[in-house]
Amino acid sequence: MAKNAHNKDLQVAHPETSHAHGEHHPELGFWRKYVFSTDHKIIGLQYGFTALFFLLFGFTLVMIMRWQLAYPGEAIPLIGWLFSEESMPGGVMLPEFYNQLGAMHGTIMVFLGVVPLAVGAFGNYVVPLQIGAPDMAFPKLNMASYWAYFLGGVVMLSSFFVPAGAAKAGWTSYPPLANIETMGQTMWLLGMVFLITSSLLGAINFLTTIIQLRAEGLTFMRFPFFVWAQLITSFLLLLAFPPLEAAAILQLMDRLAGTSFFMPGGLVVSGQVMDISGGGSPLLWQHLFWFLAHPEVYVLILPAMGIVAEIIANNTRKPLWGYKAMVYSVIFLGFMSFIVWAHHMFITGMGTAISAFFQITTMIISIPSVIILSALFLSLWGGSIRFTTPMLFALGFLPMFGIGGLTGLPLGLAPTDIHLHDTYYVIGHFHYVVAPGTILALFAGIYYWYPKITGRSMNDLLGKIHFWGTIICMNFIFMPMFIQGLAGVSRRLYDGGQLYQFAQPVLKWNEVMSIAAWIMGLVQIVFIVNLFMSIRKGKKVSDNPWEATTLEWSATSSPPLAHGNFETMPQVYRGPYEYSVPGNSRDFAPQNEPEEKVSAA
Amino acid sequence: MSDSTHAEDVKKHVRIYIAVFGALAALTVVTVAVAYLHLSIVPALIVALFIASIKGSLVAAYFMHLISEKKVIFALLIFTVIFLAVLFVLTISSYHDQIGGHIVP
Amino acid sequence: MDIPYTVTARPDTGVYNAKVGIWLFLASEVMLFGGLFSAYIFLRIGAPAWPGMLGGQLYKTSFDILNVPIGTFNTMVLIASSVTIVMSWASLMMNDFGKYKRYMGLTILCGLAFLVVKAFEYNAKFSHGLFPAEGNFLAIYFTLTGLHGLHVVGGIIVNSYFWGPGSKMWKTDPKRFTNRIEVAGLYWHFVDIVWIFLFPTIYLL
Amino acid sequence: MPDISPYLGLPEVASAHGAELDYMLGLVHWLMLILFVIWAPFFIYVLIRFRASKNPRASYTGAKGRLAKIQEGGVIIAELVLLFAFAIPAWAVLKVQPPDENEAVVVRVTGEQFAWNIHYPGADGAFGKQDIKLVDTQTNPLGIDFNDPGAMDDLVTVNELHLPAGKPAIIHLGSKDVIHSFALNAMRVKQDAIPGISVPVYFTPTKPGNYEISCAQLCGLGHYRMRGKLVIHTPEEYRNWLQKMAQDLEEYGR
Ligand code: HEA
Ligand code: HEA
Ligand code: CUA
Ligand SMILES: [Cu+2]
Repeated sequence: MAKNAHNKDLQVAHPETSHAHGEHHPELGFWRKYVFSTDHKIIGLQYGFTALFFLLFGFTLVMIMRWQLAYPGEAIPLIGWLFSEESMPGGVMLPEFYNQLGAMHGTIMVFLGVVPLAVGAFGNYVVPLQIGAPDMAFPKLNMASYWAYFLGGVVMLSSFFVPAGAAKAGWTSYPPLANIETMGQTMWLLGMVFLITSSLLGAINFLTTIIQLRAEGLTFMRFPFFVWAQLITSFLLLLAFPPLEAAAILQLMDRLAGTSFFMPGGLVVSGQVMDISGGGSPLLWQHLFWFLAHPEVYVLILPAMGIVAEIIANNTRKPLWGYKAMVYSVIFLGFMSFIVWAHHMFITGMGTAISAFFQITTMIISIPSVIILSALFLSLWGGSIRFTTPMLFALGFLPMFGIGGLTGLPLGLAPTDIHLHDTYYVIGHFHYVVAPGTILALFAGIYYWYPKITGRSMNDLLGKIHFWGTIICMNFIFMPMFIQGLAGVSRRLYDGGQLYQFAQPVLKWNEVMSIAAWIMGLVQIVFIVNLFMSIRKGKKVSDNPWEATTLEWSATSSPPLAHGNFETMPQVYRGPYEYSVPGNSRDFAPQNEPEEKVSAA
Repeated sequence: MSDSTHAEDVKKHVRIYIAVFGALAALTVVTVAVAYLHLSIVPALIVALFIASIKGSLVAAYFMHLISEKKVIFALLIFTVIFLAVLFVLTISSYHDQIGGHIVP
Repeated sequence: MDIPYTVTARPDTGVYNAKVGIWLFLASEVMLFGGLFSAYIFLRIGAPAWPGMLGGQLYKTSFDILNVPIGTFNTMVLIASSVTIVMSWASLMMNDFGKYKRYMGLTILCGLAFLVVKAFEYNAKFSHGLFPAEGNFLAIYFTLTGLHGLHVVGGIIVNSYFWGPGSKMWKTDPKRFTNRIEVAGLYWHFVDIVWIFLFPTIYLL
Repeated sequence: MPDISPYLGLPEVASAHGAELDYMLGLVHWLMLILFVIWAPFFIYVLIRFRASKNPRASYTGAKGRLAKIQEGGVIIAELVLLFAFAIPAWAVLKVQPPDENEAVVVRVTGEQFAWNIHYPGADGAFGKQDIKLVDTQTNPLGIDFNDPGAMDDLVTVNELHLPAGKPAIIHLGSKDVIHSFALNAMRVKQDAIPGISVPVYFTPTKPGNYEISCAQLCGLGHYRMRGKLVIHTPEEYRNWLQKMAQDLEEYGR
């Protein structure tokens, strides 16, 4: 983060100086240092800010949608005039535009918001520090990964401006709809190719870094849980994304070269027989898509669990309960996540054998989640709990993820999924895991590692306002979705279900949910102010303000740029969470302090 | 290959490379020859994939020297193989376990 | 502090960074081509005939539409290039830079030859009006061989760099350069393996 | 376990299998409720009891006892029961073993952007031939060949599905263009309509009345208004309705 000292370089920077080949730490110019940087911390921050921007953008899209859901057909106040006549004539949203907003909200939140923040930003900034590495194993690849992500984002954003607008076929982009929709769909595919490339490069880098650059003495079972989470996450990205890339290539061929990979013959669209060879299958896309997208949802949750585990250990001042069980669970979870994907496809017409297989694996995969969550709950027992801002967010994560996870169970049983599939119950289920779940955990991480990044802490009062405002609003937004879903209201409805008789009793919730969403939008302003203000105005703190044990806290705050991080390669002596060790006077024993020093302290 | 590889070993390897090349060329000829027999699809598939697997394994084992590779690499690859098999088997078996009928116009 | 294990192997894992990296990359490539192959099988088992009706003509076997001798020739070319690239690495291990240059040059030539042959094959199809949109056989054929061809192009670019400007590193850091060639070789072999599977499944079955 | 499904706010159930499905839904929510009731009070209690001001020094060993193991064992057992006693057998019955066509009312439903086309075989029980070349959005959305003898008495309605109560209905579901999802909430029926695949959907309506068909899968800009009526008649009314439709056909032609 821009420490004052760096601002000097900002003025005297000349790109040419970057070509100097100094022996040690060549002085890099502004461009090489902050824009095309190869330092994992700068790249992490680039990822972080870009991802936060996209989160805010994706949230804005949904706030606009929520107006239409609460007050269908009414002109949008204040900002209605901003939009073109093709999307909002007279400020009233058209269904085409609603579908664009929905598809782009899902895509942006998942691929441009949460994953880049959880993996790109936190992973990049924290993992090398936590394992005592000077940088990522392949710094240039790291830079390429960020810029591929950036380009993917640009392509996605610009798709709003192509004729007939952005993608409209949902974040799942199911053909044949996705094949016959307008040009935005092609842009979506191109954007996805960039994003997939970015994630693959990132995954290769993380895995190599964690395997090869661990500090002396840092065995796998001494990893902080966050590192484990990132390790498994990278595996998921590495092996699950390519089939979607394959599918994206095939869909591009369908759209651009007129092939029929996903198109059966004999289609009649608006009265016209389609001129295609046929012979393809729409279900093929679904298999390839969900082969990625189920592991992807664990990509959304594992880093969040990692962050929460770090913060809970630190703020209860005791080791995590059942660390080993958690590690085995997360490995098992990663493995299983590859063989449950078709639980998203029960209603496509699966036979007994295949549906039984996927129901069983889906139930099995819930067990490691139960173990991890129980371990985190039990970790609180016997602690000396400090209710710091990051801790509040981490604690908020636990029941929220619990609710989200539990509501996954009726979806995972095929017969009960009959009633719930593609209703707001599903929307409620996964938002509980990704929004009050993952998003809270990501906020927790920001508050927790901010002092490491800037040397200052964020304002506590504002943080607490942010926490309570967010968690209360989140529940008002997402809890009513279960009610609507159980009543049978379909998702992706432009008017929220106005036309349906059976939906009438639960429609009143739409207004409640929307108002809660807008209030939550206002609450985020507190966060944004806090985030930027604290860079300059935040309280200056020591290198280890939380009195934590993991390696990142032994580096100076704002760890030095240009392949450094640590003065010397750290040596690790013990497990990650040696808090309140009996017999020690201090209640924490950093991983890198030799025994003599710890007991003397 | 690890640091301990010496020029002597390499010379030995070179002979192996030539032998492997011979095997690959011969197997290619065999696949093509078998294909001209126009067996019915199942045996043809088995033969073709069997030979292709042998060829692929030869390349991986000797040219990519997997045969003397370190444990980490295997640990990484084993999952790839499992998930690849999963992708094939489940996707394809779900085609057969579909309620209702595929319409072929 | 420099990044450790770029040149030498990490003692406990026994490998250097780039080797882990390239194998991970190849793992993802396996899944990429695996996804495409599974699409191929999925579509083929659903097809009433294969290759079937293409451009108004019924083809009973792939022999009728693809040129097997040419495909066989190209297979041989790629296999040969796999040998030459591994020889180029072995030459570096034996400290013979001149031989390295020759073998790497041969590898690049083989790659180019493969592409030229492929271009003629494509052209023959196009001139008969056989485009990807005609039917799934052609769609699969062009997509899979096209993507494989792009991998060949990528490999040629990398190999040419190491043959030309990139080979300067031999003077300054021979160990690292040798590693680079090993990694480039691993990629090239993988491209070869993909073709070893593509050729029989598309041309011969 | 007592049935808690009445408290879930489900739409009124009007099909033979619906109650069983609701009961299952109730059971899963029982499981959720029990887990919630274990952990939520635990959570609050722990936060109060172990706050730093009250408990300044943490315990290195932390929680003892077997709560976690018992809970995990319980979840596993509950899931096994749900799977093998309910879900897997129920699926086979609900989706894969359609009743005999001779005992049932057989209808074809074809989704299109954005309507449900309903095709009755008429008195002869045979569906007329279809040909996509004959499709006309206005007059013949299904492309039925009305010169085919089987098609003479076929009835076609749009967005209106009439069925008799008490008799199994088999619906052959398909789609002309994109994926739709045929959802009959009151019947606890949902099935994706996928182009290129014809899927039999079956259920036995029990309560006469007016219900709705909704489309659950995003299918384009009109997805939200792809609504149909589902009318369940008494057997008698159903016969009358069929007769009236046949008469209309004779009087006014197509
Ligand atoms: C981070 C994301 C995430 C996570 C972690 C999960 C976790 C799970 N999901 Fe979810 N899911 C999604 C994201 C996620 N899901 C998304 C995005 C979709 C929709 C995509 C779309 O269609 O657009 C979806 C859809 C979805 C479906 C398809 C529904 C349909 O379309 O019909 C199914 C079906 O099986 C399912 C099941 C599950 C299951 C069984 C889990 C399990 O892993 C959960 C296990 C967890 C637990 C069992 C909790 C344990 C709780 C306790 C121990 C105690 C709790 C205590 C308190 C509450 C105090 N999910
Ligand atoms: C990670 C995934 C994710 C996240 C976090 C969210 C977050 C939210 N989602 Fe989203 N949603 C999806 C993924 C996600 N969603 C997906 C996949 C779909 C399905 C799409 C489809 O149908 O195809 C969907 C659909 C969906 C719908 C249904 C639309 C429909 O079916 O018609 C709704 C309706 O209310 C909704 C609402 C919300 C709301 C109110 C939030 C809120 O929780 C948002 C909270 C956001 C924040 C709190 C942002 C905070 C950011 C900042 C404060 C930034 C600070 C900035 C700087 C410093 C620069 N979402
Ligand atoms: Cu049809 Cu939605
Ligand atoms: Cu899933």
